[in-house]
Amino acid sequence: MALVSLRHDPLRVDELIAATAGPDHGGIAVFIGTTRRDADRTEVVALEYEAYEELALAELEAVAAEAEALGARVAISHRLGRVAVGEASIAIVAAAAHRPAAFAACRLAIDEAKRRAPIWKRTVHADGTAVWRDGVSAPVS
Amino acid sequence: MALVSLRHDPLRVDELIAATAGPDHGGIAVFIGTTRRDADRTEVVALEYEAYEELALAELEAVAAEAEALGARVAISHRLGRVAVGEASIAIVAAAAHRPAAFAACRLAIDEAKRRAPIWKRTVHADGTAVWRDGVSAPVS
Amino acid sequence: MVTGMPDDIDVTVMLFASLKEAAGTDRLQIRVPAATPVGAVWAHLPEPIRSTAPPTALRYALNDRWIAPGTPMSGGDRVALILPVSGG
Amino acid sequence: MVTGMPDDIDVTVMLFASLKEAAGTDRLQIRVPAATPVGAVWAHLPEPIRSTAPPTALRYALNDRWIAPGTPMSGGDRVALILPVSGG
Repeated sequence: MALVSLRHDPLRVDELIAATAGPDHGGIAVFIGTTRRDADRTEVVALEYEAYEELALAELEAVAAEAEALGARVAISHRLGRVAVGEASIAIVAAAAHRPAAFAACRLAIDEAKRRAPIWKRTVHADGTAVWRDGVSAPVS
Repeated sequence: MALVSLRHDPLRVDELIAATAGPDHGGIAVFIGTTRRDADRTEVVALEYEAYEELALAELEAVAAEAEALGARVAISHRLGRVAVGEASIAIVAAAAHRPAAFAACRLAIDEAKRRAPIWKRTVHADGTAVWRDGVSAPVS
Repeated sequence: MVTGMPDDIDVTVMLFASLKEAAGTDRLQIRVPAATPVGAVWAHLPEPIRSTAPPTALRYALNDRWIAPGTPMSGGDRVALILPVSGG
Repeated sequence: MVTGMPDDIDVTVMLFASLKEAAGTDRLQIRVPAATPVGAVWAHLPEPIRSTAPPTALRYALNDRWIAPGTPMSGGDRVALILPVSGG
């Protein structure tokens, strides 16, 4: 399995863990981002993700490489399309010899992936309205 | 599933994630500790874990409660008996509204679980020798 | 400069998120003078988008790479307009 | 004080890891004077363990709770000797 991927179906954390596994790893840190019910005014029922796929893959690969420079093996998978409340939109796995490097690489990867990858979401509300989070329709959060 | 458990069979990270899941969680941080081939002199083929089970459960429950005070839902599962290279000996899941709390709770839980839970391992080497890591036979690492 | 001149070039503009929605398409073909900078693309978008000010945080990619807005375009280029991202 | 006196008590000592291995068992029954402190258990372990110094980092649990070594024991108590841990 590729260490960086964009998927239109549910993320498979177990596959990411298997992809990063190795006998010299003693610690695996994982981050899973999920759709939160949230609700400023109306309840969120799903997020819908869209990517500039070519550049998003390149950017996530760059992020994974930067995280691996901290001493870990890193895999990143981002889901596109509709992601219902409770489902995962991003999964990051960082496997390292010891847990400090695993945690540091995982944290760097999620922070940078969110900051840099050209991927956008819109919040879909229970009342049927949908709002892009792209700084135009609504602030990025 | 109990949020804190000691198991003699392989850990199920998916069950821990399900046990902590909730619609108000946007981030799930996971740590998995695995047996590392290591090797000072002879290669490690497995770790064998033993617990003072009653107190270990109580201590892990206390650790989970402290981690939850950081704003997360926390599950901890520790495997006992033989854990081969690459297999998981401990799994911790911390689910929270946002990722900083999830990471902080996960990191606190693994650090404190390792420091406090009355659980011991011995390293089983490829040459058949085994050494307890309990400060008597060999330093704790 | 008038479109259709020999030194005009055709470029593709890629749109995402609310820009895509506002334009009703994810790709536009536009004809601009050769060497037009990437940052000048906004004025070639369809109405009513072009009448609004481009978002201050707008960034650009040229042929799948991040690029500075002053970079000149060549014929066949693909320019992407990148609004503030919200993945993860 | 001699064992078998009316104010002697029976307590269970729980052993783990290399202590269990050295003793050849995970539980010992010992008879000690009433109110003997938890920290005095080491001297009642079988040879050759009792002839070695107790590890400086040794901690104690009494009836499944952490306890200070000066705590006096009562009949039927379970005392656990806790070597430095290495779980995780």
